[in-house]
Amino acid sequence: MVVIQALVDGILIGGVYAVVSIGLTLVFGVMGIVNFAQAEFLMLGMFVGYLAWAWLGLDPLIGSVIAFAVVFALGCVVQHTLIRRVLRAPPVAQIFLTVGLLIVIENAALLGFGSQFRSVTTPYQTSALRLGDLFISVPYLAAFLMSVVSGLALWLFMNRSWYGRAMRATAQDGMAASLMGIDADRMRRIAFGLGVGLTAFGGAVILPYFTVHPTVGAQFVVLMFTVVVLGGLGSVAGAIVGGQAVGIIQSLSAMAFPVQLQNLVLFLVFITVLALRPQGLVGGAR
Amino acid sequence: MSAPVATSPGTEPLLSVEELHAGYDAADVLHGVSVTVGMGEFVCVLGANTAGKSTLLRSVSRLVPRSRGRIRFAGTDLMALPSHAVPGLGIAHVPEGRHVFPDMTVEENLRLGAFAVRHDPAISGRFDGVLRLFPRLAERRRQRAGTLSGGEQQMVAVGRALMLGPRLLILDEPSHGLAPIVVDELHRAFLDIHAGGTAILLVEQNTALALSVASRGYVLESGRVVLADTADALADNPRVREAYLGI
Amino acid sequence: MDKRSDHRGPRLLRPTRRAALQLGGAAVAMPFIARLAYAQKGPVNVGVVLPLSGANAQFGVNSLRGIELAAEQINKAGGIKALGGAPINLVVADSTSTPTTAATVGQRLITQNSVVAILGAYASSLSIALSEVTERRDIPLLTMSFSDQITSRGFKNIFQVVAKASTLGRAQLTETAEIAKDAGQTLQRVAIMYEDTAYGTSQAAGIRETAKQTGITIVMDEAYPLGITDVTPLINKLRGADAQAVFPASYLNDGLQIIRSMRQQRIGIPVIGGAGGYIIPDFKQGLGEFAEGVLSIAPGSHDLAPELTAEFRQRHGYFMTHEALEHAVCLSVLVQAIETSGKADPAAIRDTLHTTRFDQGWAKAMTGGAVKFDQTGLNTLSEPLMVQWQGDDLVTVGPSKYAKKKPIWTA
Amino acid sequence: MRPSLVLAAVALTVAALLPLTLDPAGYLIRVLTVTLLFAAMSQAWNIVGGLANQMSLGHAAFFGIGAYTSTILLVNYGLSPWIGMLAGAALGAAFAALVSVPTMGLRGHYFALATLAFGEVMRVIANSWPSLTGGPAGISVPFAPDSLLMLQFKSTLPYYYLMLAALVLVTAVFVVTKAGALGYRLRAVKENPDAAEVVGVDTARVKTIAAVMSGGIMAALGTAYAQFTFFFDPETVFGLGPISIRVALIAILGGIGTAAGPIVGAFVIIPLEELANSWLSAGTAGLSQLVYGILLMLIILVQPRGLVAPVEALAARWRTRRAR
Amino acid sequence: MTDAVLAVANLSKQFGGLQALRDVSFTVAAGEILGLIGPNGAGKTTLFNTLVGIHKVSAGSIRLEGREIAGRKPHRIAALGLTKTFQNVALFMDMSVLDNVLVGALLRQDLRSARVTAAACLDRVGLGAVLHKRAGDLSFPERARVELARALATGPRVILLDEVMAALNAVEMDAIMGLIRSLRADGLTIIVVEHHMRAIMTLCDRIVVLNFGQKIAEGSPAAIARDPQVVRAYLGREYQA
Repeated sequence: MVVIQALVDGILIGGVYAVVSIGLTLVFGVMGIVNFAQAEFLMLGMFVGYLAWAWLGLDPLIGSVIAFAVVFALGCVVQHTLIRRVLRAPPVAQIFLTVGLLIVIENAALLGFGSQFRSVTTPYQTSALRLGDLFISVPYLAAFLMSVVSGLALWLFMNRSWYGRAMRATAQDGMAASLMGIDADRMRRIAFGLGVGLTAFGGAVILPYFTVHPTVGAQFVVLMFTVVVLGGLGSVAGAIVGGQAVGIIQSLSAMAFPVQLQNLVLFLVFITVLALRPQGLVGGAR
Repeated sequence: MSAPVATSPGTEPLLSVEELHAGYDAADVLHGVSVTVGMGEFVCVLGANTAGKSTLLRSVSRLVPRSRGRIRFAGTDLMALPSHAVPGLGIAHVPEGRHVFPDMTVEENLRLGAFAVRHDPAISGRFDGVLRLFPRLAERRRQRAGTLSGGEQQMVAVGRALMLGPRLLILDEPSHGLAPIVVDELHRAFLDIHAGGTAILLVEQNTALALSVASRGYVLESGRVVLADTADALADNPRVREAYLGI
Repeated sequence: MDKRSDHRGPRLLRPTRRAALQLGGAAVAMPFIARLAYAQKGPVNVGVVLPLSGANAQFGVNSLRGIELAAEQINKAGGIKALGGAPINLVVADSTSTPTTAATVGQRLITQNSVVAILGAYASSLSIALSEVTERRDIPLLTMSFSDQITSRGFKNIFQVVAKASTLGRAQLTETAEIAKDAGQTLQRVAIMYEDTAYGTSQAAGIRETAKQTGITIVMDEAYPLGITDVTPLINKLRGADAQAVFPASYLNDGLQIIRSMRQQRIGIPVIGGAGGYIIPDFKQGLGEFAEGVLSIAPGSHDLAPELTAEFRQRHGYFMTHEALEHAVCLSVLVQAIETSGKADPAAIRDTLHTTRFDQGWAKAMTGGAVKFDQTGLNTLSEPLMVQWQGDDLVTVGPSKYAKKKPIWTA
Repeated sequence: MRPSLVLAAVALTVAALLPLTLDPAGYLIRVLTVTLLFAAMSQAWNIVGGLANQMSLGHAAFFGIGAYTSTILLVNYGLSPWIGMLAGAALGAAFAALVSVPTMGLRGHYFALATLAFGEVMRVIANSWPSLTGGPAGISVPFAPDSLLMLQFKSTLPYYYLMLAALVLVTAVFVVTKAGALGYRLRAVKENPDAAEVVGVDTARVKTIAAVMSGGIMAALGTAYAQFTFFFDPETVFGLGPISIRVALIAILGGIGTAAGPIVGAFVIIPLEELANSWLSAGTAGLSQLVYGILLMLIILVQPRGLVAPVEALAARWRTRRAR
Repeated sequence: MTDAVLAVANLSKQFGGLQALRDVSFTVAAGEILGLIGPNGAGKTTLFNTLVGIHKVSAGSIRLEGREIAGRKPHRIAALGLTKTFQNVALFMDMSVLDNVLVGALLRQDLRSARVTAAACLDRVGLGAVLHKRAGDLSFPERARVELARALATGPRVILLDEVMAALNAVEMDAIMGLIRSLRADGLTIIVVEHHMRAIMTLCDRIVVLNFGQKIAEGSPAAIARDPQVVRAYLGREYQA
């Protein structure tokens, strides 16, 4: 019973980890850039979701759509003005541009929103479904369902729409893509916007149980990298598997080890996967 | 050697490249190359590995970072366009090394070829046509392109280009590294395509093969056109026979 | 929900906007003015080192607000009388959230701004790193950090205005046992969960030790990483632990998650927080009605001196948090020490701090109504308080001599 | 005499004489001392990051090992930090060799992420092992009177010279390594590992040697740091932001793979942080960091190959011209 | 062949499901120039990479002067005297020409004497004048020569040349062929992969033909040119003329 409870919790939270991490892997897949500032867009998404709740009275699950839209637009601008300029630079320059971006966004948020912790109150955030001895947290379930929906939407977009296919084509072979008449710059803009937008969406979705403040991104950054590495850098399907893996590892490892060591367990898995299967658990499939 | 630019649209060649200088880093690869392809013509470009053949093709597709000179296609100045605007004019380019999208299925690869004309209702008909031209691709429709053999990948690359319904098909080393039997199949297909009215600009390492399918050819050496003639005349040219046919 | 958004959201944003407007003038000019002023032999420079950016920024900002309030009051009342009405001039530096920076900016305040003393730096690790500098430069450091290490190293220039963490931890357990007993329950089995920071671990150590002495069984004792993203594993463990009460030591985010997850799993046992995130206004804001009845230990409380703290509430729209209060106390005590010694000299201030009992100004807001440091620099009069969320407010419910209301025990 | 040597001699003379004009326990000298320390740390990173082109984001692991080893030996056994420094360096080097095993085959982003994870592992361990490390509450170097043997001084001046000596030493190691056979092999591995192997370079071995040198030196500097600040906690010495990313950033902004790069980088970044902090932090929370971040991005966009790159290019042109 | 310097027996190499080499066997005698031809994708470069240890051997044996080298790392194999040049010219682009070759010379020498050896090797390939140029700034024909010099600097017994003539015109090609012959005269054993038939035919003592990872023929240039299987698989119908 305890194991099942842990498993259920792990799967639910894993869905959320997946959706906040998909953006990171998408950006890497399309552009080969590891975006260290990705978690800052999560924070921005949380703030947008929070303000939509505070000013407009919108539930964060609805506000998440606004969060997506706002951060998507911001992402397009960031891609166009900053990231685009380092696409051909050495990886070190790419990494450190995003580190600079991280510092800027975090502190701009501190200036703009203040340092307070903010959280929303929703009617369902302290309720749970009960199935016998099993508790299913409603905010977790809601976040999970929203993650599944957004994951499906992304899958449909990537596989069923011209733009999605064009984006995948750009990721797999930018030169060939432009020979198909695909504007690679534009695809990269959309990919970056989509990547950070989805992360922002994930941020808003967890608002019913999580608190937002300008440095909240730091809580997620290493986690996101773990998810993405487990799934394979650049693999969207991998991020989903990786998210589930991280959620379940965290949840189950707490039964055998002190909770304090849950990150240690994750990092060891992370290093092992990198050393033995750098392409990630899902392998070559993108 | 460059053909005078025709003023009347009826006589203007489909593609005309004049005095093209192009290159990547510091040094130019092409030093004033002029090449034309007439409406429905089959032209090949010969030369050694680094003579600049690919650079010429890539200049037409606007993939070369630095270039000056004139490139016109059916009345449009290509020099002013970004690379992604070129296919929309009806130029399909099959790059050297095939460059299929490895993680997409054969069908997805083919359909992407029509991206530039994605609202064209003729696409589905063209798709069937490609499968008829390369029946092997029909069998492997749902297979990931990266898992195909070299020859099949080349068929995907060519088929993908055909999905555009191009007026000019640019082929860069299509038989490179393929088994002879596959090469034969491909070249039969090229002749079919040409017979359908599509102009072809072919770069081919296999000189003999190229001259056997094309009607006219250019020989490039160190970024300059050193010979331009009909295919038959080139095949008889002692210089070509010595340097490129090894006879 | 609408009422809440009108009330809370915009108002919380207001101070920040105002601060942003000041940026052009005050921020850039401040060090310059400070130096200029010193040259005129007028104001007394007091250094303030706080985490104004990074993870602890909120607490740094609150602390600064407390200090600014106290400084304004002192200057408005005619400055330091012993120095002919010299005003207090605060020289503020951001320690970020890293100890090295805290030490470096401390050094800067001492040598560039000739501060007579430094206040700060909120987090224990920052204060300890800062104290390594102040000790070697013989500059008094007044702090409200409650780590035991602050005053256990034999330093002469450090002053801790609040009770130590181990004392807080002990009181957290004994006071709770007291409250339970009054409600007719004997506390026998408790659970501890704490973030693995200096604050969380030392607090937990205090509880653990006291439990051993008083024969209370700890049925769950779990540290968790700072910045935990999912507390359900903790709550699952708690569910199986059969505890009568749970003692979490955490900042806000984990605290909210813990309470929410407990409510989801219908675990109704009393929660006794270990200060941190449990005694700030955002706790109530985040939990709404579910905050009701949550107890916490606190090193100080605004309701002990409503006449002093009311102005803070008026100005910022929320009650004066304990870190704001205690930092105001630090400044107030410092000024009283200058008044007593009659000169703005670090050594004289230090000696006065060690030997005098301060019972004026903000010192009245502390337990015992005064501050008295021993030779290690610890305020011997400070006692931990038990506070509880009742209605919209955080009220002192123990020990009984300080209690403003009766505690509610909901077991 | 080569112009770079003249420049180095002048810089060293200035560095040696400069403190005589400063308050020996003041702020400026402290900033300079921290700058020298970070220049030395970055130079140590440069052996792996610059010569072997392995973008480590986990160098805090070695730094922290050095800081903890000497301090634990000092606190528990009263051992001189000099001995602790040697022990720490040995442990750091051993850990570097250990880390090399699983990360050897990784390149680019993958290597960066794997090393990042190693740094975090060390932080978690230090945090969860309070009986050894003092845990999250941190660890203090016991207060002692001025003593060279115990490497403890009230004034900042001796630390300034300590860090200066460290920087000179590490830079010398870097220069000698780069100019020696190992340097050629490392550069070959960096440019094309397969080609290097085929012409006889044992790529695994040279990479491990570089990692061990770098890790050992980094650990020794950790001890110097511990003795300088007297207090640290796991986040301070094992931190991703404060150490790992910072040392890499300094080298990269200065110019990766060059001896001058880390020094130039440190003398830009650390004072920049200080200036931003002292001018802006009193006003609005976050402003100083915001300005700092914007400046970082600007430098990277304008000069992605580092600040010394244009100078290097000039020097290279000059050399070629002379060679003709 | 008893005086075989290099003996390859039943060599196979698999990448995942792909059989890149299947049961390839041949020997090379001391001082011989062996040609290796076949269509692209036939496995020539894979064979080279497997011989020098870049790729792990899946099955079979490789003996260099009687010593088994299969399974050893490339730098060990280089130390035993077998090295290669790279098809697409894998120079250390950011290093000077001299330093490129120096790295090879360091295999058996200290820095000081390696520098002398490197300069001598560069002289030998006719690049004595551009020692201090950045390798990346060289022309393609020059780069191929640096590759050769770098390989020579390791002091090899056997050297594998992967399309060193790919980018050359007829004059340059003759020069390189002269160079290769002079190396053989110095006692080096050489295997060349080359597309250019004229070069292969005139330069090589013997030729091995690969197709689809398998050896389909072996023999003198004249015999190979007549071999029907080779003509069908590789040379194409035009060569029948």
